[in-house]
Amino acid sequence: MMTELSRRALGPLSLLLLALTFWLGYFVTPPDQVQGDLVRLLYIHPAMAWVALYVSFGTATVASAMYLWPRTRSDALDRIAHSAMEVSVFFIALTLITGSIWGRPTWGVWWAWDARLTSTAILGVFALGYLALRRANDDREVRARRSAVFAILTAINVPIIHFSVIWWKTLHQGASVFTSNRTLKVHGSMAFTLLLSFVAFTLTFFWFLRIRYRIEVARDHQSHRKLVSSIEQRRNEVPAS
Amino acid sequence: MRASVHLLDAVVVANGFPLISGTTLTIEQGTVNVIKGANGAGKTSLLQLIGGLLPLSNGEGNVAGIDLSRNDRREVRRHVGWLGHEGSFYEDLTVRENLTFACEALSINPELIRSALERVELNHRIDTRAKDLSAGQRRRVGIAWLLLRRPEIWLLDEPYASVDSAGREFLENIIGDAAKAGATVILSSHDDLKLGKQKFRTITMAGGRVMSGS
Amino acid sequence: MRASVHLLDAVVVANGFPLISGTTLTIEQGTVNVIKGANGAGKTSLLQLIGGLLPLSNGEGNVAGIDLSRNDRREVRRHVGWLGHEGSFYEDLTVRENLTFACEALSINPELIRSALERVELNHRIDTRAKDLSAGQRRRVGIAWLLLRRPEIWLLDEPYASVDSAGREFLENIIGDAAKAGATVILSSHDDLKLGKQKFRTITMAGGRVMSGS
Amino acid sequence: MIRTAKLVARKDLRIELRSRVLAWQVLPFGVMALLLCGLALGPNAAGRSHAGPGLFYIVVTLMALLMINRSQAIESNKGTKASVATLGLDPAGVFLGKAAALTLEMWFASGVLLVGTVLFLHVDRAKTLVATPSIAVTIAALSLAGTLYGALTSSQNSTVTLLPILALPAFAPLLIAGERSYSAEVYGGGSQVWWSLLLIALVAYTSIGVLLYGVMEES
Amino acid sequence: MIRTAKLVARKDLRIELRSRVLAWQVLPFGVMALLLCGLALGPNAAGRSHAGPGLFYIVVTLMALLMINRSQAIESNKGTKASVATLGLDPAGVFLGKAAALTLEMWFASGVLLVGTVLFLHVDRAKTLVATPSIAVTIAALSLAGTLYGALTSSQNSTVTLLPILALPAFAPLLIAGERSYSAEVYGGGSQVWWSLLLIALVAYTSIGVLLYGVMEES
Ligand code: HEM
Ligand SMILES: Nc1ncnc2c1ncn2[C@@H]1O[C@H](COP(=O)(O)OP(=O)(O)OP(=O)(O)O)[C@@H](O)[C@H]1O
Ligand SMILES: Nc1ncnc2c1ncn2[C@@H]1O[C@H](COP(=O)(O)OP(=O)(O)OP(=O)(O)O)[C@@H](O)[C@H]1O
Ligand SMILES: [Mg+2]
Ligand SMILES: [Mg+2]
Repeated sequence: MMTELSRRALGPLSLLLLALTFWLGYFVTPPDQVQGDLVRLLYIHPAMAWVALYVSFGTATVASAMYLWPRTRSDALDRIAHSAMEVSVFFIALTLITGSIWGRPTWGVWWAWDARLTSTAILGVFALGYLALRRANDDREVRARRSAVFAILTAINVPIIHFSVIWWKTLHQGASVFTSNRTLKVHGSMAFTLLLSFVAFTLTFFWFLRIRYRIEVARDHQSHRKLVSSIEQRRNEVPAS
Repeated sequence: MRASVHLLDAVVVANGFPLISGTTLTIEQGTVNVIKGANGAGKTSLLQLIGGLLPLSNGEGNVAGIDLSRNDRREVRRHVGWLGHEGSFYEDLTVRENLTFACEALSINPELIRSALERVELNHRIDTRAKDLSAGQRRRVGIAWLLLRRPEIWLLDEPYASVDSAGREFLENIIGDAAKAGATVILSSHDDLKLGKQKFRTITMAGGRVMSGS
Repeated sequence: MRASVHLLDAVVVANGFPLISGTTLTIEQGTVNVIKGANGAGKTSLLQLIGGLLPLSNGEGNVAGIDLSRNDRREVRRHVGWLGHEGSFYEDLTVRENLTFACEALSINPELIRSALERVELNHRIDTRAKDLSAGQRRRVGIAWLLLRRPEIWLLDEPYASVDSAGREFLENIIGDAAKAGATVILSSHDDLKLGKQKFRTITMAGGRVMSGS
Repeated sequence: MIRTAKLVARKDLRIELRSRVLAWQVLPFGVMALLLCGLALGPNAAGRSHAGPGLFYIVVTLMALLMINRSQAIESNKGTKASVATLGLDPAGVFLGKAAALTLEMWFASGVLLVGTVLFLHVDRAKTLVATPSIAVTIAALSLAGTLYGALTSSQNSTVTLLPILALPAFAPLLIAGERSYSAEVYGGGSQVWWSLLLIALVAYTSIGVLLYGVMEES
Repeated sequence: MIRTAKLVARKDLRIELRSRVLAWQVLPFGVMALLLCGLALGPNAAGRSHAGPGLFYIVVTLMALLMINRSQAIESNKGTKASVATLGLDPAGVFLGKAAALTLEMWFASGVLLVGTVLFLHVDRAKTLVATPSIAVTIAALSLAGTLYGALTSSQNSTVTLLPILALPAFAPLLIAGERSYSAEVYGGGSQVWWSLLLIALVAYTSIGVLLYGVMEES
């Protein structure tokens, strides 16, 4: 009963919190002295990045690891991992887009070889690679296993990439032209809105995940029905003699 | 007699197509079984399922005492010998090197290679790379390997195709010997076999399932 | 009758190994010829030589009036139809797409594809990708293509291998029809053929050359 | 010849559409390689230097090598080879068809890559747009040359590794010409000589292909 | 496990010796690519800039991709797969064996490539010699990771094109670490962090491979 309720509430609640975030972000919080109205991106971009990288990759990794563990193996976990990765691609794209929109006026360029940007892009390719790998394997089980292994490999790579890119940046001689000052003074209504945006986007992620998961289930049901009928058909193939 | 292979409503699906469409079959240890059926009936698929080379999508399966549905396919493979259409092992290695590799992998004495090749009449091509062999010679390498390996379950996919009449004769002997030694032999064939005095069971397939197994 | 194939002391060498070791052979137009011989005797190589798929290293050869030694192998290939072990055309395309491609290449009406596939009993797999076909079904696609193509010279490398008994029957009919229509058929086989009432000549090979052709 | 070319091109494109190798595998690889090149140059140099066009062409070359491999792999199956051989297709037509399909695929891929170059390597957008004709011609020349070299190396199993060494020396002048004329558009400088070099290469490879493809095809 | 590893490594090396794919095809490609990269940077910049180590690693990556493909192509023949599967080889051993063979081959190749880097890109010879341990470790890590990704992509026909997109993101940090520690030897700077990163990667890939190679191998 409770789970049923929370299931139904997930969509509306996410929408509500998103709307609240936008309202606070656009109308209530003040513009920044330096950045002006651009600062309003603060209420969507970091939260999107958080969802894209940590929440969705985390979900996919945990689901994949549980899939590989024989005791907890189930098709549902494979579907969750797949759905999470797909939603992740969507959010990574949004992060890159909002980041670029932000970067253009603040840095003067759409893209900079900054540590965080580079690692985001690399993780984006990981996510795309995950989807490509799924496409390349027809067999269900092979696909599930391989993509699970790939997700695990990605997971161990996240810290490696993270640190390598940070060290790469900081150890490199010469200051970057593009260094941005990311430490914004955040307080009051801004802090609250920022926090709210994280909650809103996280909920949105799980909402999307659920939608995506159910599409996958429906697809599986459909292919199962098709399979039953094609088994029937196959059984009735009679030797032509 | 112990059941060597036991399938219950087994289904195998690839690309959404049911290669095996729900079949039940019991094969006893030490018997020779010939699978017959039209093209596309599912003979190769059935052999691959038994050999752990294709996963079971539905139903139950048990080969050499190992449960197929519990994903122990690697375990199953240890018990079977496979002779397929496509030749065996590495194309860039010679016949001798290929067999040596396989022998070392299973701790078989490599000195037996010569006599196995003699039995399949391929000693004169021992230093030829696998990719330069003719269709029938490839088959013979596969047979030689089975002789060395002496697996519990022999899975032979159309072993008679591309093999000449001399080859067919010794193949018959080999199959007979294997069965006598307690191995289970399952082979597919389109030819009417005359396996000498060897008794065998004919299993007929159609539409991805076993129709009769008298 | 016109000679369709004429070889004189033909030698074919690959990797320093003489696949064909100097053979002389004349095959007349409109006949059916069955090449027999042990594994490694050179049957496949001989067919490939005749089809312009292997170059002549020494000796003389003439196929459908074209000189093999003058490197007109592409010219020769236009006159032959080939059915080999490995299946035909593109693995990623469906049966229909493959045959359509081939038909368009030779300006054959693609509407004939259906009836050709019907003849080889493969209509139900027309939209299957070639790589998903079973061994016998691959053969059938190749045979369907030969039916569409109606080549002057049919080169069939073990056409009966992996084909079921129904398939063997229509294959016999097809070969008979082709010969009747004036085509030359050359096939290799390890089986004792009963080509119905069709008269055929048996060519025996050993050690890379023709031993007898009665 | 033209009929054969159309037939072959259509077949190659259909196989590509079926397998989506370009969209799902080669293109993401290209974007990744671009990022990697940026990395290798170091975080600051990548943006500031004038390396954009050069890196673009390096990545295009890598993608071209992969696509040429794919284009030849389609044909190199043993059974495929024998049965297609007996179709007696006009080799000139085969060459033109395969080259045309490859060109179309590479145009598409480099279009996407150009977007990446503009975004990541900060090459001027408007000027890049002006440079597209020279890029299109360079890529056509690369595809023509690549089809030729692909056929040269399409023996059995060694294509993947043999192709690069044969093709790269031939690609080098094309790459230089392409890069120079792109750079000329963006950073100034004359591009006339490079244009003529590209056009000569285009004509040369087309005619060599039409004349000699048949000779190579002989297995 | 170790016995299987030895057996597999010996087999892979023997096939390489027989076919000479590395010596005759991949290596010349590498040298060629090094020259091309030099060209793309412009004739003068290549020598002067500090790009030597970076270019070296880009080329190493390309060669590694080719060699990984080759290493998997050996196994992916349909008949080979089925018959080797029935040998029931220990997957951890297979992983270690294939990775060891690949590492040895890549060590050899990068040795030759280093000579090229010193000669063509004017990187200091003595300092390069000091950097060899870090290079050797980087390449071992690349080979281990590559063997894993190679197995992941070793389906039927798409290996050649799927591998790069999967492997390159994982290679990126290794390349950065390798390049940085090489640069640190040559141009100064600390390399301790990079060493630790490389060693962590080495351990991580080895253990994941030993644990999970079997899961992927299931055809
Ligand atoms: C394409 C460009 C960009 C990308 C890919 C990108 C990516 C990211 C990522 C991955 C995070 C981490 C989220 C977390 O750790 O929770 C993040 C956070 C953040 N980004 Fe961006 N970003 C981009 C551009 C920008 C720009 C231009 C600005 C503002 C000048 C900006 C401001 C922030 C802020 C304030 C945060 C949250 C605080 C922090 O963790 O530092 N980003 N971004
Ligand atoms: N490329 C090659 N290099 C070296 N030897 C080869 C090559 N190809 C074939 N051979 C050898 O040539 C001989 C003839 O081969 P061919 O395929 O013609 O035999 P076949 O009569 O068709 O045999 P089968 O009945 O087994 O099909 C064989 O002994 C084979 O080992
Ligand atoms: N990967 C696949 N995807 C879809 N269909 C497939 C696949 N593999 C095989 N099939 C189909 O499954 C059926 C059974 O194939 P199988 O190879 O088992 O037949 P078979 O009895 O061995 O036939 P043959 O006598 O021709 O060898 C065939 O109709 C084939 O087209
Ligand atoms: Mg079969
Ligand atoms: Mg033969």
